[in-house]
Amino acid sequence: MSDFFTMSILVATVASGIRLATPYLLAGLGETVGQRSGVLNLGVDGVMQLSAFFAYWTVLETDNLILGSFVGVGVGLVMGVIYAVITVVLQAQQGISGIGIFLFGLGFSDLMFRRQVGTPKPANQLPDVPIPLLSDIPVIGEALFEHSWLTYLAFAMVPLLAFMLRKTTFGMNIRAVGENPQAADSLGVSVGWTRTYAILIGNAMAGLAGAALVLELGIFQPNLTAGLGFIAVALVYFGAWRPAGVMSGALLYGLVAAVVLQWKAQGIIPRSASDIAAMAPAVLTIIALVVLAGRVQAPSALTRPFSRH
Amino acid sequence: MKLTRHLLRLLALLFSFAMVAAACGADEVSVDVGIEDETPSGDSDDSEASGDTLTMAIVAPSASDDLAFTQSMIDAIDALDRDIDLQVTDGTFVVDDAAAAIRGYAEDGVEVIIAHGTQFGGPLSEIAPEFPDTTFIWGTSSDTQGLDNVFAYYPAADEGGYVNGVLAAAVTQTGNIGVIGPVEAGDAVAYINGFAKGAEDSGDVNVAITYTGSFSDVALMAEAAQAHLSNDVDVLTGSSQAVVGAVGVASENGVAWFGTQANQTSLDPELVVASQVYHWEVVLEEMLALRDGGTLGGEAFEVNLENGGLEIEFNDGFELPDGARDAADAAIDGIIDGSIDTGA
Amino acid sequence: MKRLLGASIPLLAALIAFLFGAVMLLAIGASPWEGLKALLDGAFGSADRLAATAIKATPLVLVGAGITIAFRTSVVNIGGEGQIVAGALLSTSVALAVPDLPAIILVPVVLVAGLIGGAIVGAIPGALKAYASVNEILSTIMLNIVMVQLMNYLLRGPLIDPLEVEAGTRIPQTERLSDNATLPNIVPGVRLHLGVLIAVLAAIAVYVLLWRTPTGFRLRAVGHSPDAAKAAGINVKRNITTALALSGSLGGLAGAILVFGSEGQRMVTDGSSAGFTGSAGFNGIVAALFGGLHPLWTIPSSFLFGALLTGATNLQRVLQVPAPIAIAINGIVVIFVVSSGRLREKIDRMLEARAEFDDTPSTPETPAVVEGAQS
Amino acid sequence: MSMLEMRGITKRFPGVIANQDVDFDVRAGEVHTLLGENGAGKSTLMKILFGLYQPDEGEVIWQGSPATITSPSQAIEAGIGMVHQHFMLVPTLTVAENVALGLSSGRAPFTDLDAVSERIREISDQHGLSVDPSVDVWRLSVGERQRVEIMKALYRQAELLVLDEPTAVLTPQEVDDLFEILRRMTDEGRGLIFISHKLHEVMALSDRITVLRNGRVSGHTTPGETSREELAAMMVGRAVKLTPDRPPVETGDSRLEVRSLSVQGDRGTRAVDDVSFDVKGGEILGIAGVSGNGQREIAETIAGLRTPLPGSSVLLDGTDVLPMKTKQRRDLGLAYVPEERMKDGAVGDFSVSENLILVNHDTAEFTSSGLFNFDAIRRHCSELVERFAVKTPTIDTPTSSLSGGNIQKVIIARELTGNPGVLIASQPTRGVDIGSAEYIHEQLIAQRDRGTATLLISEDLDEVLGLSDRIAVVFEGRIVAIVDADDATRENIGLLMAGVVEPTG
Repeated sequence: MSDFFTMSILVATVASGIRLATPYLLAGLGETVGQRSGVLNLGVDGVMQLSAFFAYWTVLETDNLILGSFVGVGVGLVMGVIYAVITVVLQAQQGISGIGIFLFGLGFSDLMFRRQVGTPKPANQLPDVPIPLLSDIPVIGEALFEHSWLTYLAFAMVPLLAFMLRKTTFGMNIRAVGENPQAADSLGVSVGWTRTYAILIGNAMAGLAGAALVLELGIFQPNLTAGLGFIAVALVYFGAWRPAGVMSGALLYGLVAAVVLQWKAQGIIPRSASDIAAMAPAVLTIIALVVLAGRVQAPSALTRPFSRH
Repeated sequence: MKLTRHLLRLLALLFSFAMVAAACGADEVSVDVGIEDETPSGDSDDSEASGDTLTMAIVAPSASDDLAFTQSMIDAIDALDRDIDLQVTDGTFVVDDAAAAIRGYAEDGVEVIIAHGTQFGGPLSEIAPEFPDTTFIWGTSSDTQGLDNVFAYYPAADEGGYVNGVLAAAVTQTGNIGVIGPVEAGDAVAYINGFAKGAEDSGDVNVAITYTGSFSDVALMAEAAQAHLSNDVDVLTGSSQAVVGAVGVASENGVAWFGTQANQTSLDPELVVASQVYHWEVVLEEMLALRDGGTLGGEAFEVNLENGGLEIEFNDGFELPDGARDAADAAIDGIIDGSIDTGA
Repeated sequence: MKRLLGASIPLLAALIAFLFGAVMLLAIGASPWEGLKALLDGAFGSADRLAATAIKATPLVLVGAGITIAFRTSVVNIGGEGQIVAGALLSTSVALAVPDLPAIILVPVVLVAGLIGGAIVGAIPGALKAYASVNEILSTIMLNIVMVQLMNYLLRGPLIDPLEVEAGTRIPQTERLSDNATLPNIVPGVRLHLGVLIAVLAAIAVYVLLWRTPTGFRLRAVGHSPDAAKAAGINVKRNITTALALSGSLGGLAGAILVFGSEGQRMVTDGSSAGFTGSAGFNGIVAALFGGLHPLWTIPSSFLFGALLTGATNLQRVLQVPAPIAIAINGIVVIFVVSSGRLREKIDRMLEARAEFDDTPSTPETPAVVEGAQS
Repeated sequence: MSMLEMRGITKRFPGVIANQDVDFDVRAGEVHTLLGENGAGKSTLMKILFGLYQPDEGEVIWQGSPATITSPSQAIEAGIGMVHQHFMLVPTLTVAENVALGLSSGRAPFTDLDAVSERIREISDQHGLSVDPSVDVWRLSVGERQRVEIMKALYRQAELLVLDEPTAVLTPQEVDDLFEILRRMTDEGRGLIFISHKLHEVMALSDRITVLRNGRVSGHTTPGETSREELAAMMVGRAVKLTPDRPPVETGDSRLEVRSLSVQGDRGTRAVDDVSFDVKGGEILGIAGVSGNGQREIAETIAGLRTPLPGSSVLLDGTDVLPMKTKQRRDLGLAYVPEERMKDGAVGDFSVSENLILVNHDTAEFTSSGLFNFDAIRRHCSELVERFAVKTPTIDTPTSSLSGGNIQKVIIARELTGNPGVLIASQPTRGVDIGSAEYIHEQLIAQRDRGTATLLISEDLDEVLGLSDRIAVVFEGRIVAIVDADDATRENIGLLMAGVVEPTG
């Protein structure tokens, strides 16, 4: 079989890894913002499934991909409002309410799919948009700059969110309420509203991640995410609550999966070992963590509801 | 005051968002809120088996509209020329859940119950003797576990696979064919092995097979297809409901696709070459006829090309190269008369 | 009176959640009343159905009780799915290796094998957390993925039923397991097997362990304050590992019970963990939290969720309502009940204030206690 | 003319009256001390001032007119600032960011941190605060963090500043610096409310003193007309002995021998450098020193919570304990009262009885066939609670709901159970009410009389002088001198603590 180290194969593998990484990245970045404000959301996977379904349905009905993306974000925002009410207003335990959201999303998207669509029908897919000039760069141009605009957006969000967290007043407030909400509150920073906005950003991005997944594939099926949202949450820990770290995690996860698939296609990995090979991204993530661990601290107030008394 | 300010900001955000969304959507948005009409099961006062209406139920591991394994059976029941009241419990892979459903139908007095999953054999061996007047139909399996009110059925999926393989070899320009599967197991294996043999028997082609390791991860399935494409593959096939992701890749890249289990032409009317379709109704009809005659079970049936339970359904929208159709027909004949070994 | 009201709030929340479910049923054109009837009938309608509910609750009780051990030690265990699979795989392998042992020996042997399998997979993230500071949320999620793939590999390779290979059907399932390993029924004529009893006993054992033994004392001390525990001479790292190992072992036991109490009489995979566990690894967490992380309350709480799950199967069977509606309702129940906690607190406080108002005001001698509590 | 007047404040909580008819006022340019034991009602009064609680009766008058303050931000806007005992700082933000939090910015959505930094430097210079605005707060020492807290208030132009036990975590040097800063602030006409129960500091700093007891005002006074003993009596409600009696005892053999101990600190520097000392049975060796000079590391290394550098040795009754884990050392007769009560000393969520058996829960006394014998535990704990006069509703009460003094009594009771051979007591009475401190001192002396070798580590020089038979002074990780109690004075020990080494007689 053909050699893995030919240019065209490497380019295809990298491109594939980037595509696989995109939904992890979007969801992981959103979760990062939420967690920096002290709110853990284990419901990411459920939000993704809901928004994936509604984005798919929209595209199926209207053929409008932009509208589909917006619907995905909108569903995310609606779920964000709900989650903010649960965790900020009612101050419920975050871990379990997230699992509640997950279950609801899993069940409701499945239900809606069966009632409204039924048999999987192909919908429009996001076209690749080569970036002028950049995509003409030999080799890396094709691997890095011939993707859908949602993929570019996901990667553009990395510096954007890093900048937001690092440099803006809002970002400063997020970091403050995630570390020491009492301190922020004592200076008149509204812990509740700051967290609410962070949750909304997080859920909107989870919604976009769901839309990205479904629009890239052009198809929906129940449990489309297959646990992707949980891995995205895990990647936030992996990325040490930094956008760039989450990006490395998502890329590691996506690229390893892409390499494994490529090796399977070329017969480098024998069929008998295909399940074992499928463990690779998970195992590598754990190994990377053992190497990196212990150097970073979670936001101190993570998972802690805030109340003054 | 502070609250109102935040609420206003929030509303503004949501509103502007809605505006943008509306602008993008223009007036194309026709959201269908209505419920699709599905024949409600309990409409007619049917609980008393009125006249010749046959009550049937199916318990299946995946969704009934999966364009694959489960749907093939539902379609088959619809195709039966009988007045049937069908109840469906789908998406229950977990054996004990399925067992509860099977037992429930039996208790309700449903006359014929289809346990559409190999793994349901265990509970069936306990339940069937408890309801000796009920017919249980179980598959895919080649034996009835010695129960005389159980019929069994299984497909010779390798046969259709072989024919698809022959066609694929004719369609490919590059000589590279890619196959995608979730986990190397079940009907998929028979189909894929038959496919590979059929392709390789018909010419100098490479068949590369990838199992992703996950039934549900559609994105991974799509990328597996991409990986094949990067290796110059120009014909794809795959098994299981998760192929829907891979079909998307095929259509995006203009690559031919072969389907199995159900007619997948609807997924891409231009690039699906042919589908191996299960026509369970062929054997179901035989079973029901036996039941009418008082035999409640005890026999196993195979669907194959010969008895018409397997059929290669061609997509007229795809223009086959010269001779391909003939080669396929020859293969079908060869399989039926036993001159071709499909490798099963 | 006050307690009654306090306790009734989660129930009220669950009720409201069910109202949501009713609305959903209406929206898809089914009668909520019929739906409720089907649900209740499916869960409690006959001795066999009651037994099915109990059997459905069994892995939830075990996983839930295990979760309480972990959470009481301040360790999160989201690895229930993987631990169930591990227990199932090891116990299955053992049963395949020595199928001819008499039942009286083989049954305990496979159950212990399940415990060990789960314990190993639990101990790994435990040790990684204790000795390498690897976040256990991450490692348990990743191990779930790893265990599913291991299951797929074993069931379609080394452990596959030779008949499947021979027939070429290659369904990824083991051969039929020895009858000697099957969990015996405990009530004649009803499909209620030993596993249910074992789960209840295990939950009680967890209660005893946590609150009646030095081992549990150490685990809880580590959970509340690792620093204080360490200063008092308690080995924090070892206890964190122990907690996750114990937690995992109960998941593993659930896995063994799922295999040997199943009507399938063999282990089979659809390539996902949920296909084998029915998501018990997640639902067990929900049941445990619903039960206030108390192992004994986990029992009724699991039974409730078990009833919802079996009832939903019936709902689908009778009304042709797609089963996912049960998952959605499940989620809503969780959300409402968790959210009601704060409300309950507020009402409690209101009632307390009222009670204080009614009593003759008095200044206790040690206001110190109160000021500490208020701040 | 008072800038702040609180008149007839009453605040009730279910089952308790936290403030009853409290009058309190602050004038511009003065330090008004609010003195009282934990739970006397000081923090309730301050929470009312900051709008966290509303009084049931009484009124708050700010700058001459009645004020309804409903939130801390309102108080801040009015010109009232607070320096909390537990710093309200975000460690991961820079000083400038911490100061700028919650302020509106002219350059939204950004905060003009350059302008903020500039202003911080101005205020720094003006008040002698020396705060670097660009440093992350987690890098700062405790004293520096406190200056940031003060900076936050000054930046917001606070006229009245509340300082809640500001010296609890400061070194003597830092306390001196702080007082100087505070003096400057009063000179400018600001008012200060000083909350503390360190009596010599109160005497040194205050212009006026108001003492609270059980929610009521038990007296208004000034340093000129009172004494430490009198203040203590006002706080506690009875006469208090501030220095314990220390009868002479016969010392025995060395029970704790520390030789050439060197320990790496958390920041990678050498926190303890070649330290050697002995403690004999029946003796209290006090370690005096400014916080952060290696005391914590010495205690933790002996207790088995830290690994020393090679070449060190620690002998317990002649046995080398360095290879042993904490548990084995404790089994050999080591007891340890950690410096941070709520972090290392007790499990807050555990009941009093659970904390009392934290160390010896697995002994045969409390277990039978693997299960706890709750009768035995109950008997044991009730007895300890009684013997150590722990004020708790029941032995099943969560420990965290007890007052600091009572929590410390629980820890002391636990550690003294079983008559330890060696006791390490770190800051045994820091932040503890006077009555409890008095009691704990008596218990430490009594234990010494029973033959225990006690290593007392304290930053409270009065405590070290009052309890110790010998005093070792540490400076920058070394022992600069070991002085007999009879030769020790506040002055010579203070000089040694500052690193001024002069041979003493």
